[in-house]
Amino acid sequence: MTGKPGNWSQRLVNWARIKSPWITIFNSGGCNACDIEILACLIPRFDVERFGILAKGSPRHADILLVTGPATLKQASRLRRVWEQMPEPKYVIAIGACGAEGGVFHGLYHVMDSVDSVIPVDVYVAGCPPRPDELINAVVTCLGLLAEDIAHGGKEWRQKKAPVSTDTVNPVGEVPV
Amino acid sequence: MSVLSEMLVNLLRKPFTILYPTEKVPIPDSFRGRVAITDEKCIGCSKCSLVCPPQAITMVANLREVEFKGKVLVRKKKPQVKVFRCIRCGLCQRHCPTGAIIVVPELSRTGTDREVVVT
Amino acid sequence: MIDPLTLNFVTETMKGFGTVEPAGKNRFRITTTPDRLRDAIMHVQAMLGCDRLITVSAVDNSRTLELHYHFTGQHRTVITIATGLSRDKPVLATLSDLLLPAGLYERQIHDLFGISFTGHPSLKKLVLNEDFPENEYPLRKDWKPAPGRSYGGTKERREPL
Amino acid sequence: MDPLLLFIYIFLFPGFLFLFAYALTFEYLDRRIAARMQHRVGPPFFQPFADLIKVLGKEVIDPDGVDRRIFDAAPLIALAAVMTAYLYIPIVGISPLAFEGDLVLVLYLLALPTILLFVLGWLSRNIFSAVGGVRAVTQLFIYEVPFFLALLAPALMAGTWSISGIMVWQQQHLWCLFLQPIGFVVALIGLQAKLERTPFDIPEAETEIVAGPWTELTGRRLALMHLARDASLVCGSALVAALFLGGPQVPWVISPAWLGWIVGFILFLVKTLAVLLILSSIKVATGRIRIDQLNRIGWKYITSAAIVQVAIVLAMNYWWVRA
Amino acid sequence: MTEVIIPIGPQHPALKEPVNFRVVADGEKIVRLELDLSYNHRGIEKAAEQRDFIRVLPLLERVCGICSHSHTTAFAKGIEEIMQLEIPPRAQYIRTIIAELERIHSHLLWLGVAGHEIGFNTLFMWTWRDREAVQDTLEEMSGNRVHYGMNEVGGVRCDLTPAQVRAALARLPLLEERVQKYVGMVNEEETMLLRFRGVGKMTKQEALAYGAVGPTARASGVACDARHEDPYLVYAEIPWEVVTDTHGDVYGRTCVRIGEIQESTKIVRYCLEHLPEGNIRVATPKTAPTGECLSRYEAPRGELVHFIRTNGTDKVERIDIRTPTLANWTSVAMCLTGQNIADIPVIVAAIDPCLSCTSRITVIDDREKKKNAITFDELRERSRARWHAEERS
Ligand code: SF4
Ligand code: SF4
Ligand code: SF4
Ligand code: SF4
Ligand code: SF4
Ligand code: SF4
Ligand code: SF4
Ligand code: SF4
Repeated sequence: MTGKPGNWSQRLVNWARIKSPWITIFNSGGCNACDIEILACLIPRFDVERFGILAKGSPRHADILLVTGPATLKQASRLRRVWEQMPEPKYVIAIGACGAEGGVFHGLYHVMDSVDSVIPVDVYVAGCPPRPDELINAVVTCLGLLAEDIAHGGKEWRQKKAPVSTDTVNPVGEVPV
Repeated sequence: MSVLSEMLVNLLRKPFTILYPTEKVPIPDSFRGRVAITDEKCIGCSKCSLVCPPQAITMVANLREVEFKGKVLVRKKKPQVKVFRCIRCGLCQRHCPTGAIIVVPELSRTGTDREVVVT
Repeated sequence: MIDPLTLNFVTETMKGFGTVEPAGKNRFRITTTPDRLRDAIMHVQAMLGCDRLITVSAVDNSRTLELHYHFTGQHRTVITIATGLSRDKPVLATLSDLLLPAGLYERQIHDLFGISFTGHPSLKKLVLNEDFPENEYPLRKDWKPAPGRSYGGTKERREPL
Repeated sequence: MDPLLLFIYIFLFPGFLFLFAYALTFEYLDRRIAARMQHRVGPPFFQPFADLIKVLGKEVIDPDGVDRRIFDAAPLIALAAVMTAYLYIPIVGISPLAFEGDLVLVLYLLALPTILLFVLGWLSRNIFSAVGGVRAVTQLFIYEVPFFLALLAPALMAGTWSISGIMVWQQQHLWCLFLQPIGFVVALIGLQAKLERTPFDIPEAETEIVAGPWTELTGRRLALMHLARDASLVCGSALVAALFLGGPQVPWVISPAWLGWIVGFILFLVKTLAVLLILSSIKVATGRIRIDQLNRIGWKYITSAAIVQVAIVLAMNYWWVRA
Repeated sequence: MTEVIIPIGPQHPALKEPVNFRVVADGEKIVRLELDLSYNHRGIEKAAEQRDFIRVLPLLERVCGICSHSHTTAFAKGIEEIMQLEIPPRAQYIRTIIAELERIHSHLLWLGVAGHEIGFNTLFMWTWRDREAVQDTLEEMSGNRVHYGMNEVGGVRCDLTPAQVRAALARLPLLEERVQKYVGMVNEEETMLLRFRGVGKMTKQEALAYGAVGPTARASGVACDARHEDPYLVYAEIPWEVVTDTHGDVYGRTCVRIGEIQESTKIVRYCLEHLPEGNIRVATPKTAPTGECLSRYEAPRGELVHFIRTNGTDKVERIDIRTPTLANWTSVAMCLTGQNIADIPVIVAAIDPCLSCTSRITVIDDREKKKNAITFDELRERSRARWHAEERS
């Protein structure tokens, strides 16, 4: 249901979308530190409810999926399924070094090395773990992206602009020594 | 009762929240954040890339003369750090002989392109 | 609080089960054979008052697969019972009925080292993902992931758009 | 009442439009108060509105093998039921639709959303939803009895089944809050349970069954259901305010009539907000109890408290009111 | 009502980490449960055999995001024992300070999560708010809120400046006052008592037989604490006590943890005040001699064991990590049978599971000696199929 900002109702929906990002958290095999830092965003010190961010248990209700961890072989299929359960429009933020490139687990035999090899990722956050303020920055970046996508009539324009890599080879094998 | 009193006290107190984007969260000087490289100091010894646990540092070709302990050396390589792979462990800083690569107390970035590097 | 055990006492008690040697601070290792393992453990529990199993560790020393059962008790001394299994056909009777927590450690060792524990109630894949290839035991010394080979999990890989 | 006024009453003020606005304000205040009590800032004022609009605009996903028509209809029916109930509750003076016995109708309509939630949960073919749905009806049976009894007490005392009638009676005598403090507490607890808020959020316990019957709701269904929930919060507090706090009735005579209406309306706002404050505090101060504990507590304490209250009222009727 | 199977996890709001239980429930009562915990296996033990002592520490730190210091200390301590190194007292004190701060933060975190599990979000908000003070201290001292990176073989990486010591000392009174408040809340708040008392009971004998460790065991009256049984760092020379409780239920575990927060606060204060002067590390050889070591460490959740074998190179030959959560799972499975569905999160949370290190077990119901088929669980789809089948029958 992404549409061009034409009539007032569409504009209203777009405005609401930016003002009310609900998140759901998925740990794809990380060390929990990132998850704890995400939870730390909800607490009084940072209180992301100020931005309308609510953590939801059901992926059906969420707009943004926060993925932590390097996607272990076992979690990869679950991650994919959770992502599929989310209603459009949906965005994915890969948290930490793990989410981006496997971090310290890069090349281990039981990880996929990046969330991106399982589901399309929109925003990356550096750090291991990122501080809560960096996570807030990430969500803000994601919202900026959302606004930009809306302006271009949907998420597809970005994918057209930068085609994703099409490698299907399992990264396992390059175990760093 | 302690719950109720705490609730009422909180209701009247100023919230604990740091209004993040407008107010900055204090970052201690010891915070290990972004990796920064001072190109003039680096002698291209590759030590940092050897100790880096996630292998975030690759040595890329870069010819340059550098001064080290009063001598002028010609280095062939310089380090390049993948921002999103770095785990901010600070080992590169700990093992660099010249202090060319350090982790500075600043936040790293968020972005859509994971191939970003620092050189 | 009971005093720590002494080498003499342990050697005396465990006579007939294998060699006893000190292995670090306040820790003794008893090396025994697989067939005497069960008796040795019951003996340690009964005679040395070791009522807690700390963990079961497996080590591949390239010749044999070693199993180490670490116990402790009120006396605070750690007693390790070690045994070696052949790498070609590592089989051992399960101890999960005797030591309740061992059931989990055994499944984990089965996955990573390929030691089969006969009589275990459900020796199924545990650590590795479901479609990890059979007969590949990652923690064996000679195991290396083959480049380009699939170790499961790939069927859910992101489809190219 | 002439048709135009009636139209305005039903659809604009204090009808549906006001109901929606007030429901969203209520949710905002609820979240804000909770946030402040937890020592944080809380959401901005437009948050419930933005949430509503956003959810309305999201994709609607049909769980496999469910009857889409029921799934679409149930939230609508729930919302309609609450909206209808709302029309009978006095907001500014006496509702023009009031009739003898409207209290029973309102109570029935307010119970409808829970039953529909159960139906949704049961039909979702999702285990979490089903368990949540079953929990919702179980809970319904537990709290509905004391809640009815507690609201019955003012009716008995006033000798009428009409909400407006009870209000007028309080005007002449004394607020039921003072006459029946036990009933008031039971009514608040029942309301909290009806709205499935902590400590009675058992049917949607996030950590146990994800979101209960809500798990599979997406898009406009979720939005409508949510709106129905917020509207019942308004209706419930308005009902309690009318039955126990004298509703929008102004204790002294004000002329002209329109000024009296405005004052009454302000009184209504103040009273419902007071009820909301109490409900929010309960929410913040407690954890969730278990369904078996609710069962025990509900029957043992809450129901008996309600029965005691009714007995007291009957006795009072005999000795005091009739005398 | 027929038996229903409720899949919990791998992605479930109660547990941030992946774990998969399938709870077989009859109405609201749990008949038996099937656990499948191995979603986080990454292969750290193998990788640790391939990295040298410098690079392996950040890896081990990331076994777990809560007790990151525990893993590195356990490892460094083990290697130092094999190398026969004596690390300077100042380094020992600094390690202890970080370890105890970590325990405080972990227990506060746990208290909040336990509150959250029973829907008492306010407690979650408050404890986590106060936990920030500990996190700030840790961040100031080490440079990261979670993965402190404090340890290296032979000592610690950064020294404490007097200003840091002062700042840390200044934060302690507030913390003590807050913890005192929580003691009150836990004992007064009715809904919490309702949910914690008598839930997940475990006797002393059961705790021993099922190999429970840490606060889980201590709440059942088993005074096991690696800091006491096998004193390391400075625990032999400073005053402190093992906290135990006899309730044996979730309430008891809460009391033990709160007691430990208070105890740890005292230890931190003592160490900060008695911080000796001197070096913070010693020169270490690059390689370790052939040897082996069983390094025991009392992590916040219980005894953590690293079994380390070296072979004369700069890498370990084998490291076997036995984490407290792994040791506690057997007892959880035991506790859960016969309880309410609503109690699952509380009981499971009561052992404070951090699954990233542990994710590898399927617990079978030992009590009934029943073999539970643990099949590949296609989360929702599967459960839905089950549901259909049951409905039809
Ligand atoms: S249930 Fe609520 S508090 Fe718990 S993790 Fe989910 S969103 Fe956070
Ligand atoms: S990025 Fe770092 S902190 Fe986050 S899950 Fe991965 S290892 Fe843990
Ligand atoms: S901080 Fe650590 S991970 Fe980052 S570049 Fe330096 S050594 Fe590598
Ligand atoms: S940054 Fe330092 S360690 Fe790295 S190559 Fe340059 S001089 Fe060597
Ligand atoms: S289960 Fe955890 S600790 Fe064990 S090998 Fe796997 S990742 Fe490492
Ligand atoms: S137990 Fe869990 S939280 Fe703790 S380090 Fe291991 S994975 Fe992380
Ligand atoms: S049991 Fe928990 S605290 Fe201990 S090492 Fe594992 S994750 Fe860390
Ligand atoms: S105890 Fe473990 S599962 Fe629970 S919140 Fe902490 S890290 Fe997550």
